[in-house]
Amino acid sequence: MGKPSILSAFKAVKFLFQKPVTLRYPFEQKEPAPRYRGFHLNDWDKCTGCGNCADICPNEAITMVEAPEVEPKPGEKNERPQLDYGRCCFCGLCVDICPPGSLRLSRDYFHIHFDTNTFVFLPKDEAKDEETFLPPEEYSILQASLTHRRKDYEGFSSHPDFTLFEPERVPMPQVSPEERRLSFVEQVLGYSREEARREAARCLECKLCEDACPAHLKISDYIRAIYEDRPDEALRKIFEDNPIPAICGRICMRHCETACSLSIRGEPLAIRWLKRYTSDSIVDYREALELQPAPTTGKTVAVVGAGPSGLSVAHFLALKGHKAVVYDALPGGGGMMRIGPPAYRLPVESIDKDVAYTASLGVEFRFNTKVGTDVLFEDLLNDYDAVYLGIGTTSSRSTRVKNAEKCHLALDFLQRNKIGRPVEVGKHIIVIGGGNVAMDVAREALRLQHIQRPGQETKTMTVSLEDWDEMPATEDEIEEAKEEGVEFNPAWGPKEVVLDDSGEVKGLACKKVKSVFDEAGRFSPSFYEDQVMLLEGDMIIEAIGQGPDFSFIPDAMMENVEFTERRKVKVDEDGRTTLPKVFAGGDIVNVNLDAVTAIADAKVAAEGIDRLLSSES
Amino acid sequence: MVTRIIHIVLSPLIALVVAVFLLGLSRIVIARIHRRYGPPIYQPIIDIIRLMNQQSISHGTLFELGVVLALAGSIVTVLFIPLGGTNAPPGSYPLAHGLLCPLSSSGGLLVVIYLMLFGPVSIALGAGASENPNASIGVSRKMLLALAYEVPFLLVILAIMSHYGTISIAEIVSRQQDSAWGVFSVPLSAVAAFLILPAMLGIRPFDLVGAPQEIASGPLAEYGGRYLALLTIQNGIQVFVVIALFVNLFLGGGVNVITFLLKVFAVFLAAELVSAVLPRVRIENALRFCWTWPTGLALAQMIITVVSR
Amino acid sequence: MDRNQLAKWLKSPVEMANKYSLHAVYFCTGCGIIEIPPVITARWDAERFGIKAVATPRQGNLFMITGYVSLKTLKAIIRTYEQMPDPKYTVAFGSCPINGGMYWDSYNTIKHLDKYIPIDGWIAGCMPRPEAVFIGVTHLWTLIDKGKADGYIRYSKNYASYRRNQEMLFGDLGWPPLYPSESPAEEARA
Amino acid sequence: MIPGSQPTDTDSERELELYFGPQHLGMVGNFSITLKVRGDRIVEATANPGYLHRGFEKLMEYRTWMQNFPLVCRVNVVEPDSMEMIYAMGVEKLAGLEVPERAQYIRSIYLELARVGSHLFGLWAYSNMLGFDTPAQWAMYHRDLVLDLFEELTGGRVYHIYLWPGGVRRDFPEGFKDRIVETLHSIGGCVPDYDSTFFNNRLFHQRAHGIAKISQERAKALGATGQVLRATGMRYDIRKVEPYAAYDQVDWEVPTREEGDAYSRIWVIRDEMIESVHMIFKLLDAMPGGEVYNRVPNPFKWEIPPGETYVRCESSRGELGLYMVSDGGDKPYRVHFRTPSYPHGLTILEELLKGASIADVGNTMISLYIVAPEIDR
Amino acid sequence: MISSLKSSLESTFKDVAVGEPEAGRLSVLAPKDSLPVVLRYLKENGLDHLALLSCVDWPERGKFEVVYVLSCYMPSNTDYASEQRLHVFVKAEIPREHPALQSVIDVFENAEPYEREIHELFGVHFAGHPRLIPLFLEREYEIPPFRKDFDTRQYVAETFDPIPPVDE
Repeated sequence: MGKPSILSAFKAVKFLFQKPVTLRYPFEQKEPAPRYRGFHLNDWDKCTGCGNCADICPNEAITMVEAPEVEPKPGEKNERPQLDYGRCCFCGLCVDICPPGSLRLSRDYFHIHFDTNTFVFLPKDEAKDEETFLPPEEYSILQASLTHRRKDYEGFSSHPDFTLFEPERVPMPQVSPEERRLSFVEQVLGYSREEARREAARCLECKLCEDACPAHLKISDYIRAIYEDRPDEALRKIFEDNPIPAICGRICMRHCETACSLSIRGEPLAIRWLKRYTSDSIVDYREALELQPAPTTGKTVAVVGAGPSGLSVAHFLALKGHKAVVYDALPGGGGMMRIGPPAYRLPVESIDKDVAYTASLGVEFRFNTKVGTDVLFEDLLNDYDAVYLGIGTTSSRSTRVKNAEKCHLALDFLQRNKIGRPVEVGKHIIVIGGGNVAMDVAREALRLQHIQRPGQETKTMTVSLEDWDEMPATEDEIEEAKEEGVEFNPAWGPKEVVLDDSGEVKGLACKKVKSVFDEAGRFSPSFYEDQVMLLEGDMIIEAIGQGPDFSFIPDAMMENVEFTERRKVKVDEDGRTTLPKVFAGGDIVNVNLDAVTAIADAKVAAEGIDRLLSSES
Repeated sequence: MVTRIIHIVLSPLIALVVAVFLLGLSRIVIARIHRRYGPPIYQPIIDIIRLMNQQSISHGTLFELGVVLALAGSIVTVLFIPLGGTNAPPGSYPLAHGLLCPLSSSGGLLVVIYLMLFGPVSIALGAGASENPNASIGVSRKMLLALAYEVPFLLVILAIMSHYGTISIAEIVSRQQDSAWGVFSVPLSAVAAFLILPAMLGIRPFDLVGAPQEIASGPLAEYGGRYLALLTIQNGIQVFVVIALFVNLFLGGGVNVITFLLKVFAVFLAAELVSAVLPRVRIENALRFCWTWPTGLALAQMIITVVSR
Repeated sequence: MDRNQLAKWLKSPVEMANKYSLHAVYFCTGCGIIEIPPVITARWDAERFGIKAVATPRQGNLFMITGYVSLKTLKAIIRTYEQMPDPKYTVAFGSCPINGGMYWDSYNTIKHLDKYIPIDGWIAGCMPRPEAVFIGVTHLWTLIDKGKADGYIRYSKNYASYRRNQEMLFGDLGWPPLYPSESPAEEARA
Repeated sequence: MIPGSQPTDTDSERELELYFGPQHLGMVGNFSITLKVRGDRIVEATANPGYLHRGFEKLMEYRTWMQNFPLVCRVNVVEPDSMEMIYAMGVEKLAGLEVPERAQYIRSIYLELARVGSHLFGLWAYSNMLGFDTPAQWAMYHRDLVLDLFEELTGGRVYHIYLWPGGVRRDFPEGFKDRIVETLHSIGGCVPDYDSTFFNNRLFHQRAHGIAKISQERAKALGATGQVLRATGMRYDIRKVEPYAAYDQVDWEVPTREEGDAYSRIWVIRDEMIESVHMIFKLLDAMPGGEVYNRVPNPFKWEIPPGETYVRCESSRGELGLYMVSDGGDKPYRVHFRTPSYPHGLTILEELLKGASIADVGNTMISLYIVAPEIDR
Repeated sequence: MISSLKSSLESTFKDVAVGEPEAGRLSVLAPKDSLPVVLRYLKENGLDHLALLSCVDWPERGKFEVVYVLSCYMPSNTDYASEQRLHVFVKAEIPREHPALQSVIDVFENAEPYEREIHELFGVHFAGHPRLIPLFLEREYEIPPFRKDFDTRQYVAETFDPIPPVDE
């Protein structure tokens, strides 16, 4: 503290002769900082309409409005955020929560108007050149306003390290590749309670998954229940739409996870594993669910096939009080699930858990009963009030190349390994196909090689028409197969099965694929006939797809069954086929060919059957 | 006679133009010390045009009368103050002309002293009618401040009158032009007068009458529209009158209007610089200050003058 | 900026003077006040355009409402607005006066300021930057040019309606109506 | 002026009731004081807050833990940053969150920058109050330079919304350290100008010396903190008493004065500003690398276990506290801010104004460094 | 200091419950009548800074919980001691119906505005307070606005939304 003086103050007079520090706005301008939080920008191509921005907004400044020009599709709603600058506080929480990172704040910051209605604004990135960027006259000298925004004038935008959502999922404990190729133990160990809650906590509840799920499960509800540590409540939510959680929790094709908004810039929420956690953590479904079937109506329905769609339709019908009788040729429930997915993915015990619960509701199962041979389809039609066909695709397709009859068929191979005596495998196995079944086959074959031929030099390869980027198998499957040691030969097509002198399989001659699909997108492979290679192997398994087997339906009736263009059974909105009182669902109806779509079909058909039956009475 | 009429018209006109110019200049000078550009110099004109056209809310006849009286008083004061020129015979100064002071012969300093009090009293009258508590506080401050600077001011005037032995400003000016300026002949008075100059001008550090931050511009609190425009003009003329008086008494007036006005600007600038670097004082400090240093100096000068005579 | 165009001055001196002599009554209603000192001080220097702050509403013609308005403040705002002489312009800052902003669910702040007094310009932002304030002023200039800055005319014309809204909120306001009910607007309504 | 005057005929001498504020150039913030005046002396002063009451603590009960983060800074517009700090501290304590070390340093630097900005604003307010525009204008200009730094770091000029639970919202941009140093040097270069024109100005000394004097005992009894207390000689500073962020990592001093009047308070503010700048330089040198944010749980599912806490930090005006109760839900159950201006602006102001001159109302109020929105919340 | 304070509190007052929910913090639950005495005792024992006086509404329990947050100013001016980090929460529970409490202004003078605020926002009456007049609010509310059963969103919808826009 110096001595107060009156003269020292006059030092300030020096500023009279200095240049002022004033920024002569608007003649001189200062750019806002690169991080400036101004008005919003939204890249409509990236935006999924998930609505997280509207949920996080502390001021309810964001409303989701319908955007008619956007086509809704799985993982994208036709809604876009609309901002009210009479509410917005420019905090940028919406930017930090935005899963696709489409919402950003620009460095434009002024909008002045005498009309409050102009402060409501639908941000959309528009590439505008400087000429059209200039504002209308009433904005006088300066450049921007709400209607005229520069896309390249981005300010505060999302940063992966500072997102409000957690982009990484809780890792699922798994058996290591070295260990798992030695046995058929279940590869995935399942979440513990803590892990499941942690994973469930990642969910943003935007419900994109629910729209994407064919069966429209109430995913965010059951995930919230898991988060709140109420697995029984979660199970109840699941059972509203899906009666086979133990099966689905393991092998579902996860349309939801593809749609998950977290998947855009991170890993999707492990919805399937959480479902699996729910079903595994409940010992007794009956106690947890407390579902009471409606009083019996006396109506009976025959269900052909105990696969996912058959089980589901029986479940839903039982709840409505109808008596369902399920016929299946296999010794147990699950249908294709029982034989298809290898035991390391879907153990038989899990299937039986779901089936047992369905049976406990009063559904009668007649296993080892093949319709068409053990019981006639016509009899079913006569004996029951309605018939549901959930027969699935049970016959493997063959490549029909030369000597193809020497090959094994995928389904037989899988079925024997799972519920019969395992196949004896060769040293060098070639699997034809690039789908999930091919992966299952290859990985099973690999395991069998390790089990049956320990210490020997063995090899499993796949050959697929499709190249890496078009391979129909899921990435996880491919990745896991690679980890276990399966070799891939993508973009090669089988030419012929080469036999040695003794007529044993010697290898597969392949030709290079030019393209898989024709210009119209139809499956029509073409090859470079001159590029050929020979894969050596002593065992070839064909896994190129399956087809339905309608042989049990009498030909006369078969004539009345209508099919769609894609060779699927045609059903109406009630799931009813063109045959009277015959309903259908599952792989013979839909093109997704997976369990959850089958469940969705079953739910529709159950409603249809119920409507039919109640209208009769 | 014609010259006299021209002078009567011309001299308030000059005062008006210069006053408005001074107001503009003051804003620019202050702005520069603030390290900014400030408004254009003609900004006060814009303000006055705007205010003239604004709705004016009156609080009674007295309220309006105060404005008119204050303005009239200021304009009349101008008539008594020489605005440059000389009474010396033509030829002794180049460019010189007759003294520009319409009423130079009557009253002189004594009238000016009275008339200078007229403004504050009129405003006090008008502001009192507005019944705004801030205005009444402002008025009481204004009276106290007038009291504060009147004491040294009167002493200064007395010293000068006794030094030059006249009450005619014109006489004093021409005496200075003949011999030394007042700053040299009555230096202590000049210092004292400069010290109370901000108080007389009503600028910082003695702007406590209209302190916007304390009493919401005090007496002017209820004045708006054209009353405020007139009061702005009055304030400008008052500023001009005070500085002109200072120039006349201590800086030898001006041999012509131009030199006179240049001196006015110089003094004004000096006063503005003081105003820019000092904070506002409290009224009791103002009283104490005015009654110590300036009063002491003025008293000393008077004693010296009287003794030396 | 057309301040230096003498022709315009000769053509419409009143509008021009209104434009370039905006004396602001700023009401520190809320956060927006924090950007007013920068605007009127050295960095941005609004005085370049003749904008300066005045101490009493009687002397001003620009009313800046700088942010959210609580009930207690609204009363003072209405009072201040009515004390200002015509022509007067109002500019509201930030989100809050437009639609409640941050305090959209607060029991003590009003949500739409234009229900109680007329507003000539709204400046978006929370808070508006000093630049935005300047642009708000240019907006006001444009409005004055076009004769659209007519908030004070609307206020007298629809006074009954404004007064009704004010009384809906406060019950008795505590001072008599600015425009007595026999005003032409009221007659036209009746 | 909004209200008129009402002469009360309690005494033979005329007693005026005078309203100071809310629309008043000398009033920083929307606040009003009702004064009973006899002559120039104040007989009784009643602080009349509430013009800025928004019911913050109620609103916070309706918003989730994350949604409250942009809300809290609005409590105090002059220095929103310590509001962010106190909220982050409260949430971190209740939820048991860890903050990376680099984030702690950034927090300290950020808060000290805010303190400099806030003190410059205080300087503006004080000298503007005295009608002393010159240093006021400079201070506001220099504050704007600090705001430019904030804009670059956080994207906002005034509301930075930067310091959130778990760390800070973004790391320093490239070259930001240099720009902090550069800006602070350019402001520091003007300290002699401020000293000669303002702090050591004889008239300012005359104006502020001995005004609004409070003894240490009274200050303690009335709950004073911050400069008000430090100007009476007590080195009470939460940054030392209960260090948070990175304040215990570097050496620094708590400036104090003995007199307890307005003049010593403004000097404490000045010294504090300089100390803060030095502290920023030290913190910048010592700042480690690494992460600046530990991700908090998903904001839609963030629940904090039941509990209550009182955390405090030193804002630029004194002890800023936060009492927060969680009932285990996703929203705070009860929040109560202890803002430094609350005792300063209500209890102490009323006491100090008694017997003062009208000319010193604004002087007293601003020397106590009162920020009205903080009182009203 | 904490343990000695705790034991001395327990021995001096029979009816208070003292807990230490976390390091450096004591929680004292006192019956509402002995509150001023407890506070005075604490003040005399070094806790001379009433940082905050708050109130929490617990409608399920039918109680208001009034909380006095105490800490220490510096006893000496030489160094910073760990005592200063001590916080004491003194709490009293009062029923939600006709809530009333003894004012503590004579112990801590700065409690005055806090008590006024709590009176206004929660409707708690403080006996002996010289001026329990409104502090913040312009209008009266049927339910004091900080009580849990006052729904501000509903209030806004009922109060502000019906006001029509001005018809032009």
